[in-house]
Amino acid sequence: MALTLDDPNYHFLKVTAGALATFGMYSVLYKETKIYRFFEHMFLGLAAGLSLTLLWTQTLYDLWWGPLVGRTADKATEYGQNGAWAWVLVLPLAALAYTIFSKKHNWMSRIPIGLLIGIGAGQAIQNWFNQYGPQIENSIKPAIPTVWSRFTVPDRNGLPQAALDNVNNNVYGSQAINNLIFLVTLLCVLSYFIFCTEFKSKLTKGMSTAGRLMLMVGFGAIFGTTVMTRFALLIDRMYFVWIEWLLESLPRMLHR
Amino acid sequence: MQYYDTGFWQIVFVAVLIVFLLFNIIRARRGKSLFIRRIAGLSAIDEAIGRSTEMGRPVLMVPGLSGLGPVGIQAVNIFAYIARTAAKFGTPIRICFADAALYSVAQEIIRDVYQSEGFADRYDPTAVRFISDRQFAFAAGVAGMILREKIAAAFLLGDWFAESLILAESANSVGAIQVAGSTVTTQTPFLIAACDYVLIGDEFYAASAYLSREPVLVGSLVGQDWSKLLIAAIIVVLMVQASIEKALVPQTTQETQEGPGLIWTSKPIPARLKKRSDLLENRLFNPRPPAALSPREKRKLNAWEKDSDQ
Amino acid sequence: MRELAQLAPPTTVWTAHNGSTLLWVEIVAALILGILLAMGLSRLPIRLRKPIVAVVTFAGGLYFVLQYIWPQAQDYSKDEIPRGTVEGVSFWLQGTLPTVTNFAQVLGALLLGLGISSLLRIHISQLVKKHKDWLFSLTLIVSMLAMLVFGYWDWLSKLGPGAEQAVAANPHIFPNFARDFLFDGLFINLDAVMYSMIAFFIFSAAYRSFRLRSIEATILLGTALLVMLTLMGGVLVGWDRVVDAVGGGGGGHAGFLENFRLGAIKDWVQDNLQSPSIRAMEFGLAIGGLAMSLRLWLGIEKGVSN
Amino acid sequence: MADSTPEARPSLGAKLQALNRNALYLSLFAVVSGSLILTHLTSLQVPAQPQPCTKDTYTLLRNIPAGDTIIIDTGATNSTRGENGGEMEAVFRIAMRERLRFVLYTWQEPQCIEIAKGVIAKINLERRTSNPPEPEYREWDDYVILGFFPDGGTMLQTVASNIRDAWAAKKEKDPAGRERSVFESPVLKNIHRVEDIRAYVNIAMSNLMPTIVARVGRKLPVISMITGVMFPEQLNYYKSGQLKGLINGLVGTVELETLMEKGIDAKGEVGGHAPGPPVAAAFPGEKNYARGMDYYFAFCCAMSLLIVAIVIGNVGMMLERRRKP
Repeated sequence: MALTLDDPNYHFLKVTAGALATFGMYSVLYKETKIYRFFEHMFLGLAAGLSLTLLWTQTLYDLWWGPLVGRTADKATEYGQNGAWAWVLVLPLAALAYTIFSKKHNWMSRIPIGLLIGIGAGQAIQNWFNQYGPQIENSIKPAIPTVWSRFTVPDRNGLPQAALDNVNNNVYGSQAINNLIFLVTLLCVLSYFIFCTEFKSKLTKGMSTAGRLMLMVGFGAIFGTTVMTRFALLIDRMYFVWIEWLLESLPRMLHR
Repeated sequence: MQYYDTGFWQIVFVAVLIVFLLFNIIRARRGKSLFIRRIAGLSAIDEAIGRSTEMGRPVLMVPGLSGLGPVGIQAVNIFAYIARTAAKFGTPIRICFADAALYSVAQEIIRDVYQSEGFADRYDPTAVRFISDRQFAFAAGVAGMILREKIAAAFLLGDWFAESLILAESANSVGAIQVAGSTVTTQTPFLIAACDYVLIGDEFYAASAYLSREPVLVGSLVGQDWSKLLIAAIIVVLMVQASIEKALVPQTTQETQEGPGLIWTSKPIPARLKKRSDLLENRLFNPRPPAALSPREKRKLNAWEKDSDQ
Repeated sequence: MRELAQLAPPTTVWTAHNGSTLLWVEIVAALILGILLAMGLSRLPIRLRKPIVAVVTFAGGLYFVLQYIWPQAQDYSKDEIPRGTVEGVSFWLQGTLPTVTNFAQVLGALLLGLGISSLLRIHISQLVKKHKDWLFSLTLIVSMLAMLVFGYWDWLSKLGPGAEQAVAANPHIFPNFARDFLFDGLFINLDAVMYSMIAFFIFSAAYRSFRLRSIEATILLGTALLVMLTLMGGVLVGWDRVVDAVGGGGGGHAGFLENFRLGAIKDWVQDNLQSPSIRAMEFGLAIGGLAMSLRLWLGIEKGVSN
Repeated sequence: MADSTPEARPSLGAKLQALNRNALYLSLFAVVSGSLILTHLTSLQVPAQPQPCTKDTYTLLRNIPAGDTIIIDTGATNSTRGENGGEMEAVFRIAMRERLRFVLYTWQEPQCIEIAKGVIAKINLERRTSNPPEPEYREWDDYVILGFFPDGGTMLQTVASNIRDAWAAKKEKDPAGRERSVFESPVLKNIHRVEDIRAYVNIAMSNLMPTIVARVGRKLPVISMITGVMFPEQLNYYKSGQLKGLINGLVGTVELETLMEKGIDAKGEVGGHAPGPPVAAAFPGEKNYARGMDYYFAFCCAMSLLIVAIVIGNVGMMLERRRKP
C-alpha cells in the first residue's frame, strides 16, 4: 500500500472531519442539540477507548509487564533484565477494589483504596517542605536600604558585569518600600484565611478586609493573563476552520 | 532527608506544624468548643438544595479533576454532607468524576449516607458517575448533562483546571445556583466571575469542619490557623533579621573548600556587602553540604555554589 | 559487546530469567496464592476489617514519611554495603523507592476499569432499555471499541514487540490510518474545540460580572483591564509614546516616568500585590492539604475511614 | 448576578445589562472569523512592543555561532497550537536560518514529535520555494530526533551528569540508510558534555520548566516558551536569572517575530539604526511574520470586543442607577 498518512486526499478527509466536529461541538453554544449530543458521546467513547489503550501501552506495559517478565538484551550495549514474579500479585490486590460492586464483600475494596490513600497522604507529607519551603524563603526580602544616595534602581541596561552585580546586590529605597508592601500584603491575605478567631480590633478587621481586596487584585491579574491563552486557542480553532479547511485544503482538493 | 548543617531545621518545622494539628485535634476531642467564622459560600448550600427541591431538578456535584488525594476526598466529604440533606428532601443528585478510584470511594460513601439516613430506597446508583479521565471529554460530558437535565444547583469543588468555566457557564445558562471552590489558584478568578458563591483558597478545607462541626475537623482547623500564624511569624522575624544583616553586617569572610576532602575553610576577605546567599535566612533554607564529600555530593555542591553566585 | 548482551544477570529468589519456564511457574503460583489470600480475606470477622484497612493505609503512608524523616545516607549505590542499621534502612528506603512508586502507579492505573465499567453500565442499560438516547449510547460504545481496537493494533504495529520489522515491511497498514483518523482527525480536534470554547464562556462571564458594583468587583475589573491592555501591542505603543513625550527622549530614557509605562505598572502590581496575595493563599491551601493528609494517614478523617 | 431576566418593558439600561448570551457568542465568533480572514487576505501587521524577556530570548538565539547545537524539547500539541504552534515555528525558523543544529525530543506526549515534524516539513517547503532558494534542513546532518522519553526527569538527570550515557541507546538512519548512534551524526559528534550544547529551548503547555531548570539549568541557558497561563509564574524564574529567555504565549510569539523582522541595534533599540554591531540582527526580507502575526490582529479585535462588552454592561448599570436612585 503506497498510501501514506500525509496523502492529500486522506488529509482532506481528516481536516473535514475536524471541521465538522468543530461546528458540531459549537452548536451547543446555541442550544443543546442532537448534533452536539452525537459528538459529545463520540468524544466520550473515543476518550474511554484512548484511556484503555494508554493504560496498557504507556503504563502497564512499561511499569508492570516489563518488570514482570523481564527481557533479554536486544541492544549490544546493555544487559538483559530478569523477570520479577512478585509483580503479578498486583492483580489480585487490584481485583479487591472491584468487590465494590458486591453487596457482601465491598469492604474489601477499601484495602487497595486505603493503601493508595495512605501512599498519597505520605507523599504529600514527604514533599510538603520541598514544595513550599522555597516559597517561604522567597517571601523573605530585605526591607532596609543599603544605599541612601539614590532612591530608585539605576537603569540596568548597558552596565558592565561588575556594576550590574553591584546594582543587583544593593537594596534601593524604592525596592525596600516594595518589599515592605509585599510583606504587608502577604500578612493581610494570611489574616483573611484565619477561621477560628473573631476579629474584634480595628487593625485585625482592617487587615482581613484589605487581604480580601488584595486577593481580588491577584485574581484580576490572573484573569487578564489567562484570557490571552483562551482567546489564542479560539482564534486557532477559527484559523483551522476558515483558513486551513475552507481556504487551503478545500481548494487544493477541487483543483486536483 | 539530609540532616547536615541546617538540614534538621525543615524537619523540625514540619514536625511543629504536625504537632499543632494533632494537639488541637486532641483538644477538640476532649470537648473544648471552638469557634469558626462564617463562610458565605457554605451558608448557601441549604438555599441551593431547597431551590432544586422546589423545582424538582437535580443537584450536581463535581470535584473537577481531583484524584484520590486530600483534595478529592475533602470534596467527597462535602458532597456527602450535601447528599445527606438532599436525601432528606428526596432531591435527585448527580455526582460526576474524572478519576476512577475517587469515583469508587465516593459511590460507597454516598450509598452509606443514604442508608444511614434511612433512605436506601432513594439511592440511585447511577447518580454517582464516572464520565471520563480525559479533561475535555469530561467537560463535554458534564456540560451536556447540565444542559439536558437542567440542573438547579451546581457544586463545583476541588481541583479545577481550564474546564471549570465550561461547567460554571453552562450551569449559569440553565439558571442554576453555583457554589464553587478551587484549590487551583489560577482558576479561582473565573469561578468568581461565573459563580454565585465561591470558596476562596482553604475555605475549601475549612468547609467540612464548618458543616459537620466534627471535633476532629474543627480541631485540625484551629491547628491550621496556628500553622499559618507560625509561617507569618517566621517570615516577619527572618525578614527583620535579613534586613538588619544585609544593611549593617558586611561580609568579611569567604568560605571556600580545599584539599582532597574538600574541607570548608573560611578566609578573611575585604569587607563587602552580603549577597543573598550569605544571609542566615538563605542558609536556613539551603543547608550547606558537610566536608568529606562523595562524588554525588560534590556535584550537588558545585551546583549550590553556582546558584549562590547569581 | 555481543557477549555482554547474551550474559543475563544472576537470578535471586525474587527473579528468574526472561522467558524461562521457572519464571512462568513462579508467576502462576504467585497468582494462585494471591487469589487464595484474597478469598481468605473475605472470610475475615467483621471486627478485624476496619483495623486491617487502617493498618494498610498507615503502612502505605509510613513508607513515604520515613523517606522524609529518616537520615539519608550521603551516597547510596547498589553495590555499596551499608555501615550500621541507620544507613542500612536508608539504603533500603532509597533502593526500594522506584519499585514502590511504580507499584502505586500500576495499582492506581488498574482501577480505571471501575470507571469504565460504570460508564458502560449506564450506556448499555440505556441501549437495552431502548432509552430515547439509546442511539447516542451506541455511538459511545462503538467509538470506544473502535479506538480501543485500532489504538492497540496500531501500537503493536509500531512500538510493540518486534515492531521495527513490521513497520519496515509495511509502513502504513489500515489500522494506522484508522487510529490516525480517530485520534488525530477526531479526538484531538474535539479536544481542541472544547478547549477553545472556553473563550466564549470567559466572554459572557466577564460581561455579566465585571461591573463596578462593589469595591471588590471594581478592583477585580481594574487589574484585569490593566493586564489585558498590556497584551495589546497598539495600546502599549501608544501609551509609551505619551510617556516618552512627557519624559522627553524615547526608548527607556524617560527617567522616573519609566515607572509609568503600562508594562512597568503591570509588573509592579504583579510583583508586589499579585504574587504575595496568591502566595499567602497557597500557604493556606498547603497547610489545609497537610492537615487533610495527616488525618487520612492516621485514619482519623471522618467519612472515608469511618 | 445580572442574568438575562427581562422585566416587563425593559429600559435601555436593563437591556444593556442583559444582552442575550447567543448574541454575545455570535459577535465574538463573527469578529474573530472576520478579522482572521481579513488578516489572511491582506497580510496586515499590528505593532508589537517586545518585552525584555523576549529580547533576551532573541538575542541569545541569534548570537549562537552557526553549526553549534541546541536542544529543542517540544510539548506543542494541537490543542494549544494557538500559542505553542507559533512559538515552535519561530524557533525552527531562527535555528534554520542561522544553520544551528538541533536535537529534537519530547517527554510530554508522543504525538508532539509528529507535530514538530510537520512544522519542519512546512518550513522546509518555504525554504525550497523562497528566492533565492535556501538549502533544506535534513535529518541526521542538521538535526536528530530522539523521540519520546516517558520519564524525562530521570533522563535529564543523566543528561546533566553524562549526556553520552543518557542518549547512548538512541539510533537514527544516516542518509545512506544505515542505523547509527546519534552521537556519530554531525549534530552530536562534538558534544561530550551537556555544557557543549548552546541552549535548551522548552516549548510547553504544562509547567515542566522547574524540573528542567533544576536538572540542567546551571549547565546551559534554558529558554522557556509557554502559554500565557503560566507566564506570571515563570516570570519569577526569568527575573532570578534561572531562565535566560521566556516567551509569553501568543503575544510573546508576535514580539519574537517582530524582532526577527526589525532586529535590535547596538543601543538595544528595536528596529533602531545606531552605529556599531547590532545586539541581535534582523532577518531582512524573509518570512518573519508567521502564525503569531496571523493571529494577532484577531486577538486584538477579540480583546477590544471583550472590553467593549464590559463597558456596555457598566454603562447599562449606570443608566439603570440613574433611572431609579
